[in-house]
Amino acid sequence: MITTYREAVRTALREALRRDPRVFLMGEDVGRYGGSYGVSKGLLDEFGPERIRDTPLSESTFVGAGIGAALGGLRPIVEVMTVNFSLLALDQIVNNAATIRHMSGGQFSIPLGIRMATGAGRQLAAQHAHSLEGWYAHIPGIRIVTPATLEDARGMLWTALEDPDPVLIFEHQTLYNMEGPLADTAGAVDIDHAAVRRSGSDVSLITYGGTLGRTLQAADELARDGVDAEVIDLRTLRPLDMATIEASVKKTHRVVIVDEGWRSGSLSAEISARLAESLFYDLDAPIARVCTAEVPIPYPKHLEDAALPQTPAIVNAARSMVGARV
Amino acid sequence: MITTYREAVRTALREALRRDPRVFLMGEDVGRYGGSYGVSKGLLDEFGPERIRDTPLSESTFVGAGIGAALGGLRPIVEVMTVNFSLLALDQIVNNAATIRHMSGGQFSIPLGIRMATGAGRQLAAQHAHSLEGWYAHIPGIRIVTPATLEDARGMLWTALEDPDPVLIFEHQTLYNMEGPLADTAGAVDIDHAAVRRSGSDVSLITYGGTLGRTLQAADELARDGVDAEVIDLRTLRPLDMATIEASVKKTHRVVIVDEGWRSGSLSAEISARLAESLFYDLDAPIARVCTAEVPIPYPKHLEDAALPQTPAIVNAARSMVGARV
Amino acid sequence: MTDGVASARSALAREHACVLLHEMRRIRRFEEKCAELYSAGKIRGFLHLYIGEEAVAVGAMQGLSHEDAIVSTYREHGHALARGIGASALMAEMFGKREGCSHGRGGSMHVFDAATRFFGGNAIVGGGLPLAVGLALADRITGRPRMTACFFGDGAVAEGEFHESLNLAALWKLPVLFLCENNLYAMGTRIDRAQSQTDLRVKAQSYLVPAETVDGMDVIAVEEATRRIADGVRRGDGPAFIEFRTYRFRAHSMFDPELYRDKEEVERWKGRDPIATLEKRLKEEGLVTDQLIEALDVSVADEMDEAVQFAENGTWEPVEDLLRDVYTRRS
Amino acid sequence: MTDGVASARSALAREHACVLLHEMRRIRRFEEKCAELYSAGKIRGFLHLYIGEEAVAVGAMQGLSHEDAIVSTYREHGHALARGIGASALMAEMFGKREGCSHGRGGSMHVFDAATRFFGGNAIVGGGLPLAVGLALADRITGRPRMTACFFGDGAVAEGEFHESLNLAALWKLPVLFLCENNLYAMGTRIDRAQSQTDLRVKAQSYLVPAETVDGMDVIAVEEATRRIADGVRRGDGPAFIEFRTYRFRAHSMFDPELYRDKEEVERWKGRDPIATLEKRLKEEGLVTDQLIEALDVSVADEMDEAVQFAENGTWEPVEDLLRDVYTRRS
Ligand SMILES: Cc1ncc(C[n+]2csc(CCOP(=O)(O)OP(=O)(O)O)c2C)c(N)n1
Ligand SMILES: Cc1ncc(C[n+]2csc(CCOP(=O)(O)OP(=O)(O)O)c2C)c(N)n1
Ligand SMILES: [Mg+2]
Ligand SMILES: [Mg+2]
Repeated sequence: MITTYREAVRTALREALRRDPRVFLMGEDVGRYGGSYGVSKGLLDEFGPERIRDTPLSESTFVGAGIGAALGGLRPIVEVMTVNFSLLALDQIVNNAATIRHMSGGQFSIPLGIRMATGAGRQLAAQHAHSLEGWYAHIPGIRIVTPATLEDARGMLWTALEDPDPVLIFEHQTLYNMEGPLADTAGAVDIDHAAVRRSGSDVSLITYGGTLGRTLQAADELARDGVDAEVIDLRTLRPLDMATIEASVKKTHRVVIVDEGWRSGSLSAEISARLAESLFYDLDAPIARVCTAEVPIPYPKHLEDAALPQTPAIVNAARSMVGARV
Repeated sequence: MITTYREAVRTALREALRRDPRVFLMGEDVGRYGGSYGVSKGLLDEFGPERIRDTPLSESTFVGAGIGAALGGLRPIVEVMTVNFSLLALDQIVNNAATIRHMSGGQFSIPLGIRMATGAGRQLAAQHAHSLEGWYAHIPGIRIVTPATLEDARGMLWTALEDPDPVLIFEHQTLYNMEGPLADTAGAVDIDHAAVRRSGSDVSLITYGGTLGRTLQAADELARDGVDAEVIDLRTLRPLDMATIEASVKKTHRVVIVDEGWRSGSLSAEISARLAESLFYDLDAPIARVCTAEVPIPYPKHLEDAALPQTPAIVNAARSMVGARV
Repeated sequence: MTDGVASARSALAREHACVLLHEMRRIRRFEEKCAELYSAGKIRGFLHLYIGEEAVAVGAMQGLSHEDAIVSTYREHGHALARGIGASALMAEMFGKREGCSHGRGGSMHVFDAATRFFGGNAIVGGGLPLAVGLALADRITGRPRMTACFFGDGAVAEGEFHESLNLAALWKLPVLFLCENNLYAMGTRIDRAQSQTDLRVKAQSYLVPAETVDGMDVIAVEEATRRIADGVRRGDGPAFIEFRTYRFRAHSMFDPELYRDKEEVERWKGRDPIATLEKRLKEEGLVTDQLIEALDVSVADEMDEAVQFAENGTWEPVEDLLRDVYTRRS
Repeated sequence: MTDGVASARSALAREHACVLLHEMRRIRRFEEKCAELYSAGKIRGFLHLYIGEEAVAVGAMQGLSHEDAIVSTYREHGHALARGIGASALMAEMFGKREGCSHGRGGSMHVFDAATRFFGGNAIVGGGLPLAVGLALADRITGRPRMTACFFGDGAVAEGEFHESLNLAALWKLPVLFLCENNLYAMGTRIDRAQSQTDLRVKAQSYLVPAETVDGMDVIAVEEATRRIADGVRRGDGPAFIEFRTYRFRAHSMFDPELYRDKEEVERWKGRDPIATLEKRLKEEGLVTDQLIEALDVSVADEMDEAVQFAENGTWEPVEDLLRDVYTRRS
């Protein structure tokens, strides 16, 4: 079956709502409008306004209410329209969702899914183009997942809802229209492991979310030059699946990390630091990072493009590293 | 003159208020209460309620009002009582303070100082013990400083206020009672450079803020073992002064980074990644990081201590590295 | 009314009055102990005493049902005790021992208890209101006839979350009872320096949430109002708001030099001590005797001594368990 | 009143009415062009049209002084034009050209202009309110007799920052004029599905902020109310709030399928088109003629064609300048 990422998320939502009466969806314009990205279109008709809840513009409170509803025994899915607005709810996420289990000595868990669109690439300018999923991954107590494929868009939600702890699901804005085949039997997928999306032996390209496509493209280009790149899709940013990453690096001895976060303090730094700790003597070249330039995202296309990690930069980083081998 | 860190900050505030009529201070309980940490005691009497403004509990709005007042030509100092509450104001900081200059094409600057207490160590438990200054350092458009000495507590504020852009000043909770000599002539200090607080040749211990003291202690202990440690105080977390760090590492070839942030995604990762990029072939051993354990800070002292970077862990990290040399 | 009924009623009334008195004295004594133990270094971190405000916790909890959920603040020892969390488990929590009701992880500001549906102690002012809205939403969606009571201070009313939470609860007609403990100060900031409109009822009413002001120094008035209003909330009338006028007799926390208020003001309010007031009234009405009060005192003192002993005897969690309870499943 | 004075007055009135009409038509035409240019791919990102709401921007700006500051939203083309930002600089901004009023960096949602004290376009709903409070605070502290006008939508009223900002402005008696453009919807959410209390005046009044509701389809009423109320705010009466009842004729943005409202509702409101209404009224009063309107039309069309040409001819900032304007001093 050919489907889109948008439809895959919608199917995941529909299935969760059908399967478990404790599941409900709330957020701005998820109901009558059908979701800012059209993801939840039709769900209001099928499940009614008790379970598909349009909220007022009150990010802090409806995210906090999701935490409370999870404490109250439900399995809420909260949609924060985009990561940009989630800053208004950050206190609830960091000070409540991430801490209540711990502060209560394990008495209360918070089985909550928070979905949000993330990323740049649509000329939405500085306040609507943040990529903060890697930044969120700093916080203990929450889990961060970043579906980059149709399978994951379809399958991560259910697993996240079965997780007894809060899971933040970041859907990259530019992926919703991505189209491709998806098995009719597609369903829940694990959210513990990174995936090798392309196997190779010369260099490990590590990425996630919105930049997976460009990274795979870069691998194709590299292949034309005779460079055999392995592409790792992190899938889950917290906790990181270091075993998969390390297995790859032990094979290739070279690493390029591609991360749409601003370079300084992005998740790419953490991965680089960890690899330098665990595989220092396995690395044949300094780890390279291809990240977003340290600038609020500008509106014009040529500047936005220049700010974001693009295929040629990935190719160049890998190529110069492999060149260094010779 | 013997003074405390608290008094040094107060003197800096007083001087700024005297020197520039555009300066005013606002925040929760900065006036009648004298500041949650007693920092602003006496200022209300001297400068009156127009310039020393007690605000309601409305973090997002009084931080945003600071941004607005800066746009309106003033030089506000906003005190957010602690970094823990600053999450409520994060939207204003990230989406307005950090972006307006850029989004306006350089028409407007925001000469704003935001002070907050940070850090753990006082058994205040999970919601009152965050160390997020390194996390804030991810955001382009703001500057982050972390005074760790009396000189810097006294001198950074004025320089921050002269900076045309927003500067976040993080004062570690445990430093306010720190006592020591401060020259009567002490005044403004630069906020561009890291400082070598102890010179050494065997290993570079890189830290900032609340952990400077423990790092210097570790250096003393190491000296007793014949290990000559250099201690770098970053002072400014964004932008990082890589030149000073690199000069040290070129000399010592070994690095321990001490950071009170949770390990994953802490600033220590960024420094490690950068050094691995720029000085890959200069490093004699993997970079070590001594950070906070990935747990919301527990209340009991023994667990809080165990979670935070302590002197013995720093000593051990450095020692095993220097051992690795032989 | 026959004599028999009348005397049964008065026996009931006496019994209930004694419960109220007892509960308030328990809180008072517990916290006096805490203050001592803080000076002794047994309790650390922040300690916010509730002394002077006991009538609110006790009256309100009496008016609620065991099925209801409670969301509280960092000034929650009174709420916790009145709700039925044992003094020993609470004191062990203050010490940070693993026998504490939050396993020692939370301390004074983070009292949690699943058995009594006590959803914490929250150290972020206003941070509990959205949680209460969500707990109520869960009950609403599942059709359970219970409600959530949410305590917060006058200071919290200025936070954006107050606004958002009252609106959402009213919009969705959720069973939340907002209980505002107006003790006139948020740390050192008097309410008229924090709120343009100091009549907090007006604020609640602006969301079409019915609101009342109740004398928070009068435990019987607190109980009556809470019970009456909570019944409506539980029945599905939508959220409600009660402002309790009260006063904290002690400093905001153990670090507060109290520069911001007059000694006389404090003394004036101490003249309205909710415990002394109730005692006086009960004595005047002949409902209790000095002996009975003395007996109460002794039992309370014993209970709290035992609680302290329990906490002293409690154990420290081993350091190896540091990473416990960050996630439910450990990966 | 002599005939001379009367005729002078009527000349003035006509002239002013023509200004209002002209300004509204400029906005309408500008945005119609924008819609075309969006389809043509010249404008990208989000584009929120103001069509139908022009009377609010035009009337309000007429009532303000050049000294006042403006804080706006992502739906701000009307505010920008009415404030005096040139159509060419604005259109160049829509294109992302460096001749744009924000140097091309901001685009449709981030129009800034220091010369007219236009402090942006803000794409975070409610995000501008605290800025307005701060701008007013600066004026208050320096004693300058000017004020800040802050535009926001009905949706923003639900955000915590609305609550905090109204309270702070009222508490400190700051010169802020809160201008709420109530077009009944926040994206697809009708006001009664977002607010428990849909009379927004009541909300503002709960902070003791004086509030009025004005017909936002009647430019003359908007101007009159704004001028009158702004004068008080500037004079030091403290903040004020005006709710303008208006309606957006177009979709929320270029991506909106408009599933949430009836065609008839839209048509009904289109029957109250502020431009057609004013034209009709002026014609009936004999203040303008068809010819004059045609002449206006031609001049507006020419202006906007020129603006588009200007934007087309504008230049792209070189990629080497990518890191410009992140910091003022570059280190
Ligand atoms: C969001 C936030 N801001 C500031 C603080 C610091 N603080 C702790 S208690 C308090 C005063 C709260 O006053 P109120 O709500 O009236 O409760 P009370 O302490 O009087 O019971 C403040 C400012 C905090 N804990 N959280
Ligand atoms: C904090 C935040 N949440 C959500 C959004 C997405 N969003 C953009 S406009 C809008 C509706 C705002 O409605 P209103 O305030 O009534 O203004 P209008 O668009 O009607 O002019 C929403 C939900 C946003 N930009 N900011
Ligand atoms: Mg209070
Ligand atoms: Mg609207």
